[in-house]
Amino acid sequence: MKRSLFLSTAIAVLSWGAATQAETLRWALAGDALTLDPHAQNEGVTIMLQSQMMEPLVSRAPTGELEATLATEWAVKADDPNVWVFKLREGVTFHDGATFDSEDVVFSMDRARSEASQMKGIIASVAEVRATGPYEVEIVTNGPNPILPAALTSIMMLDKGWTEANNAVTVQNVAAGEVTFSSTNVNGTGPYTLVSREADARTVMRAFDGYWGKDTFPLAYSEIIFTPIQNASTRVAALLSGELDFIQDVPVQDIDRVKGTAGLKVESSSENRSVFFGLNVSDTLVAGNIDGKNPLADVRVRQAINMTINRDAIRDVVMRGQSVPAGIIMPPFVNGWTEELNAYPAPDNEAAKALLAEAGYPNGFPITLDCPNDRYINDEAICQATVGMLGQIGIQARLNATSKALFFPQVNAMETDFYMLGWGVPSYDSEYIFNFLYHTRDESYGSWNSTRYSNAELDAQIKAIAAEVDLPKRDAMIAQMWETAKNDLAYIPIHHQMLNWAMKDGLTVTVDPDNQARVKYFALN
Amino acid sequence: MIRSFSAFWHSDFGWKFRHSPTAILSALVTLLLVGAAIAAPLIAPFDPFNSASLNLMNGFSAPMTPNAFTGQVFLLGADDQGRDVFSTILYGLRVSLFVGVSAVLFAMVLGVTLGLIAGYVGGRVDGFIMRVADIQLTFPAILVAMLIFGIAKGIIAPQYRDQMAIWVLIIAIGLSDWVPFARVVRGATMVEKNRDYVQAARLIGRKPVAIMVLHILPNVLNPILVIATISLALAIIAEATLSFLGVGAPPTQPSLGTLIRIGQTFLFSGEWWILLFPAATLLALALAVNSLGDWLRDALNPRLK
Amino acid sequence: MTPPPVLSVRNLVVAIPSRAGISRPVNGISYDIAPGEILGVVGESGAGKSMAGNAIIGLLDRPAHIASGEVWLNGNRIDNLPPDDLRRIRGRQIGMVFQDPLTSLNPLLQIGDQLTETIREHLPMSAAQARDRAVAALEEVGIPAAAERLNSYPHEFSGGMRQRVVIALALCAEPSLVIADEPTTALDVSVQAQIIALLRRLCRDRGTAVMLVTHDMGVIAEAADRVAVMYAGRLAELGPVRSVIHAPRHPYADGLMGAMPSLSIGQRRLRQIPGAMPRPSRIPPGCAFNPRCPRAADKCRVDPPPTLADDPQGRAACWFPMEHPA
Amino acid sequence: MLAFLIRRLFQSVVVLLVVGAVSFGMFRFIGDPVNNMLGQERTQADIADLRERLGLDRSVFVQYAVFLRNAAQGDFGVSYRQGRPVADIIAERAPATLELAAVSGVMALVFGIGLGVITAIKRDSLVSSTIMTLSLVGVSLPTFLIGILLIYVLSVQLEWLPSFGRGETVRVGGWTTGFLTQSGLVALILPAITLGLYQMTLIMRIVRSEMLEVLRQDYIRFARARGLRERSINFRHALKNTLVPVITVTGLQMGSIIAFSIITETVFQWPGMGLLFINAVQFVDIPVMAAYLMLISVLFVSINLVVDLLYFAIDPRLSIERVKA
Repeated sequence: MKRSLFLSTAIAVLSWGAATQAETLRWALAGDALTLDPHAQNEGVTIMLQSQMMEPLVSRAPTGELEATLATEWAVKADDPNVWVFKLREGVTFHDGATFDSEDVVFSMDRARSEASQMKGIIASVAEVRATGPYEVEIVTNGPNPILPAALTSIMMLDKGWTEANNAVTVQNVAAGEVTFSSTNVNGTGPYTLVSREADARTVMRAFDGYWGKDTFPLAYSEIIFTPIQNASTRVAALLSGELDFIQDVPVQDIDRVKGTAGLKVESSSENRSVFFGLNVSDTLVAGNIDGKNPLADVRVRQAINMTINRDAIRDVVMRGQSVPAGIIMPPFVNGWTEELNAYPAPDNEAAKALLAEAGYPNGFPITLDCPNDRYINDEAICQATVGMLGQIGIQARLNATSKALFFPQVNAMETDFYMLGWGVPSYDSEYIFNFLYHTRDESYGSWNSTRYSNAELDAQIKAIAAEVDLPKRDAMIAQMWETAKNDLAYIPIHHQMLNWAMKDGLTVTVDPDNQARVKYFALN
Repeated sequence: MIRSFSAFWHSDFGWKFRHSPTAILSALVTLLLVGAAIAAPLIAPFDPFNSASLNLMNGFSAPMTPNAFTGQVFLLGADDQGRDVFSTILYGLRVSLFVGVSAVLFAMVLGVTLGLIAGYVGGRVDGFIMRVADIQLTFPAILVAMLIFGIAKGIIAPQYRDQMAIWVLIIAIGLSDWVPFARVVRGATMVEKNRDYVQAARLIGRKPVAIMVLHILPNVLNPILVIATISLALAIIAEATLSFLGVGAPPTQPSLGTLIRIGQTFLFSGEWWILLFPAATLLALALAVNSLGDWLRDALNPRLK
Repeated sequence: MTPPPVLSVRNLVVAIPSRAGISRPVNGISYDIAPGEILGVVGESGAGKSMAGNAIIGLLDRPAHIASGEVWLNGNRIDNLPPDDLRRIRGRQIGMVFQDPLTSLNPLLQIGDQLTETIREHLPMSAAQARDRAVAALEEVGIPAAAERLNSYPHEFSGGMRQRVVIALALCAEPSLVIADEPTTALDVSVQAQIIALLRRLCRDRGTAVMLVTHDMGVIAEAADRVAVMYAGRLAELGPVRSVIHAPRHPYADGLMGAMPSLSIGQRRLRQIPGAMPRPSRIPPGCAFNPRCPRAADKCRVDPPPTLADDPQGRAACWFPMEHPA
Repeated sequence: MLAFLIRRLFQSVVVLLVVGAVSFGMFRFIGDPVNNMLGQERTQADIADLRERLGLDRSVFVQYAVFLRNAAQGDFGVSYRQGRPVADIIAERAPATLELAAVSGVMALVFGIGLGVITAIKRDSLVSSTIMTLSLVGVSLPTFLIGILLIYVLSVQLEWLPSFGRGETVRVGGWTTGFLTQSGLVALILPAITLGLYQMTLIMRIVRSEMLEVLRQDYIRFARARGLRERSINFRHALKNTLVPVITVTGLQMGSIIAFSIITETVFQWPGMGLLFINAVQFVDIPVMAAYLMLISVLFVSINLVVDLLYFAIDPRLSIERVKA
């Protein structure tokens, strides 16, 4: 051992970090929370970080079931299908010691439904929230809403008194240049309290002594140090070098390296997110028609594309086995998903070429594939591979890979004929997919439908299932709608993403399909 | 051609060249790489730009090892898309050199022109141009290039972006590199402007600019050559850095920088060949061009014998 | 009995190896300079005069080096001293004045700093003492308001004044020998005479020996006691100024005198020496001057010229020295 | 002198305004923040509404005018991404970048000048040619690759140095410093090397060639002829005369250090302004981007001004007239 004094000090520092890690979780992922105001941003990492410190009435356990959190029981009111009744947990205190009761729920729900709230879209069906006792609330919806509890999983509860005292009643309105106390301070009921936070650098949380679920959850860690690390190589390097205990987004190519490193392991699971291509099915191509027509408007062309994409090869090579090839743009957890729907065609270039010829394009046609390069796992590489596969049947695809900041506005403005998109379903119900992706685009529906796909019959069904309380009947409708959607091929499915969480040995974690890590579930052995 | 080569070989400059192992080695490496780039379509076993010929299943083939699925063997392995690394390097060299050389030419034309104007017209025009040069120098090339790239991405329609990306890169890098050329030419022009022949030409009513250009350019040829060589190395590196920031050459038409950006994601996973070979090529190219530039500066500077 | 010489150069050879072989820009010169004496070294550019000066003070640029011969200063041999000992001699025992006062002074340092730095390098003095001495040195060379000018930068002086500063710098540690390498060439004609007079006065007063390197016979005529005429690295003629000017014995010296307008008085017409001095790498066999010499005979093309000592008058290295009626 | 300063200041303001205008022209091409600011469940009506509230539906000129009016009052707006005043965020991030830039700048300067002098004095030695060759390798690899390789070797393989972040920081007034803790200092090493390496090479090469130039000057020969010591000649006489070009280059390189910190900070997750800017670009956080670019411009313009002033301090020959010419 001929290490210099300096280096041994460096090692000393690192191992000092190791000595305290029995209680401290050093955790990193690519992004950071945008704000601590629970109703200001509807964004995954933001909600995840907040959910260490704040809680909703109902949450989704890592296993996927709804779990009683601040509400202990819930049911549709016997005499009114438009009303849900929630019984609240008693004896819950906020971090500052205030008691949690129905007043806080009414306040928080109203705040989440207010003008500047980004959560209002999730609970748009809520008409009124009223307290019917100190530990009971009723939520009135516009028409029956069978899946309301699932929608509440990301609506965090705030303390009315604390929020009012700190002038944070209105949700932070970034557009208006507002800054609120609640965007940098937290007073929740969650298992961890905020110790310090430097956005994009470091957030430190400590276990909350007065947490109601102290005996219910493992709560292995007394402290969490959360550090966003954007660069994937750096993130993996930090884990490999022992500077971190847990990272959430391991690049697929690094999984084997992590697994092969002593003291580290990787837990994988399917993610609640499907990745697919959208096609412009209208009569006109954005880039200008080919021979006066839009080839993509012909379902045979779409079938040819569907047939030529080798999903297994993408899984094996690009995704290194870390994906589930998809025949439908619906993740496997979602209500409505079946094996049959997920069946996908075996790649067949000859049949694809025949279909193209039949449609009048024996020599293919040029098309631009628009892709994000910083949004989904290996998004650019998937698109690149697709360009290659399309080339084999004569479709001359050009790749336009851009950052998500350029990509999404382009897709939203429908300035694309052929684009990649990923879609997660927080409600775990097909309605969510149909609403945003298949309904004809208008002011409030089909807002992510950039394919110009429009089917009046389907539109009517979409509105119908939203209010259908007869679940078997509703499921039948959904199955029928998927049949239509799958045949029309406005979207060409690629795969369902997998989640890979890497952590040190001894940590027992169930990977959450929504990529929402909640430290309270983490167990150490 | 042969005669001018022979003239070069036997000149004083040629003698210095023959007696400098560094110069010979770097010239050889540069020639080899440039030659390989030019002849890429002839020597590359695969055409990585032809998507129809790709087989994704060849992805991550190790060098000189048959692929588990397809049995194909690649000299330097295959990348994540199943492209032959050797071929992508050849084609990547082509893109890198094309971008580098074009950017330097662009910078040179711009710099020489502005330098001539500044030196000849003088006064406010000179002040303005040199002020712009100062600002340009303070603004790091990377920021300038990002700025131009950002604007270009917005202006150019998506379906043309992949074709235009290379040209945008050239302009972005070139635009951040014109100042040294302008400074040298401006200085020479200011000296030359007051020479008798220029004054005489002016007296007899001839436009002296053309004559001056003819007289000035030979004088500044040496420093321009040196600046150009060093700028070339800088431009190649700048292109690589821009690629890392995601504003470089598109992955379907990769430069060495793009290849390195892609390759660096496989540093931990054991597919070292995807990073190592392009990086070594870039290093060799930049090193050769840089030391050639170094040597040229010493050799062409008569005072530094 | 003459006093022992300050400087004694014996068979000094400076060699420069190059790809074409070894050239010898200084090829076996010998001379002495006595205290207070001014020896003018004259010759065309490339004759090796500056190189000889640089060799004596030990400032040859690589790859040039002393190949053989000896240099003695005040009775000590100095050509083979270690670098640091030689450094201690420079400035202290040998001062040097360069040609161009514009470039001889460090533009970024005040002249006072340059002076005190030199003084304190060689003499055990406090900063204040060195300062006083610097003022005295400047006054001596005729800088008005010397005390104030210590804080001036070189660019604040005129050319002539700067050369005075240079001389002050060269003399500030009271060396016994000054090598002045073309000290007036870069100056205005009107200033040249003043500088020469100054140099001469200072050296006479202190008994400093001077090696005055120049291509200007006018300067030699005015300032020097003896003159050495160099041609292609060798001494062509060495003798008292009057004799060499009025009765040169070496045909080259004769030609050189004839080319001097200021000297061509009387009936002698202004002449030019035909041809050019050979480069050190192309020295012809025999006498180096033979291709240009009007008196050259076969012997001159074969045999190297005799030494000065062989000359009956001890002045010229020539097989056929010129005779002048007394 | 005063007139010169005023002129320069005026020019600087013009530069700033131009940079601002260019930046604003660019923002619309970087993307649209609205998509990032709204959740997945947004409707087309939400998008239109937010665009209007942000003023993005107005022309670039109007947006720029509004920004300038507010900026003149010290109000740089609120970050779209973090929802906090941009001024606060930048003040919070600036120490990290400035400390990193300072350390790598000093490192580049000290080693650059030192190695430059050594390679010039011992021009033909083996040491010197080794240093020169290594320095070429340094400029022949892109910064990001050097950073990643350093992490791979020193953090992952040898586990000697941390791969990311600033370590523990200490708050002194409004300034967070990593200088006062061991982990803070250790964390500085790799990013500082990565960031400073290129600048060091550049400074070294310019010092070397300037030294070679200066060492041939008459005043150096004259200094030798006066028997001055080599050290005094090399450092007092020669080095000082190389400083004007060196300072020019160094000044300009300081600008590059700030710009290249974008890359270094991304690689090492260094929580400074470069990382902030990259995040802002990805999110299209216009207020942050605008403020960052303006701040950087102010910094660059000040560096230029300081460089000009340093010329006067170093070179007594310079008069204001000559600089103007």
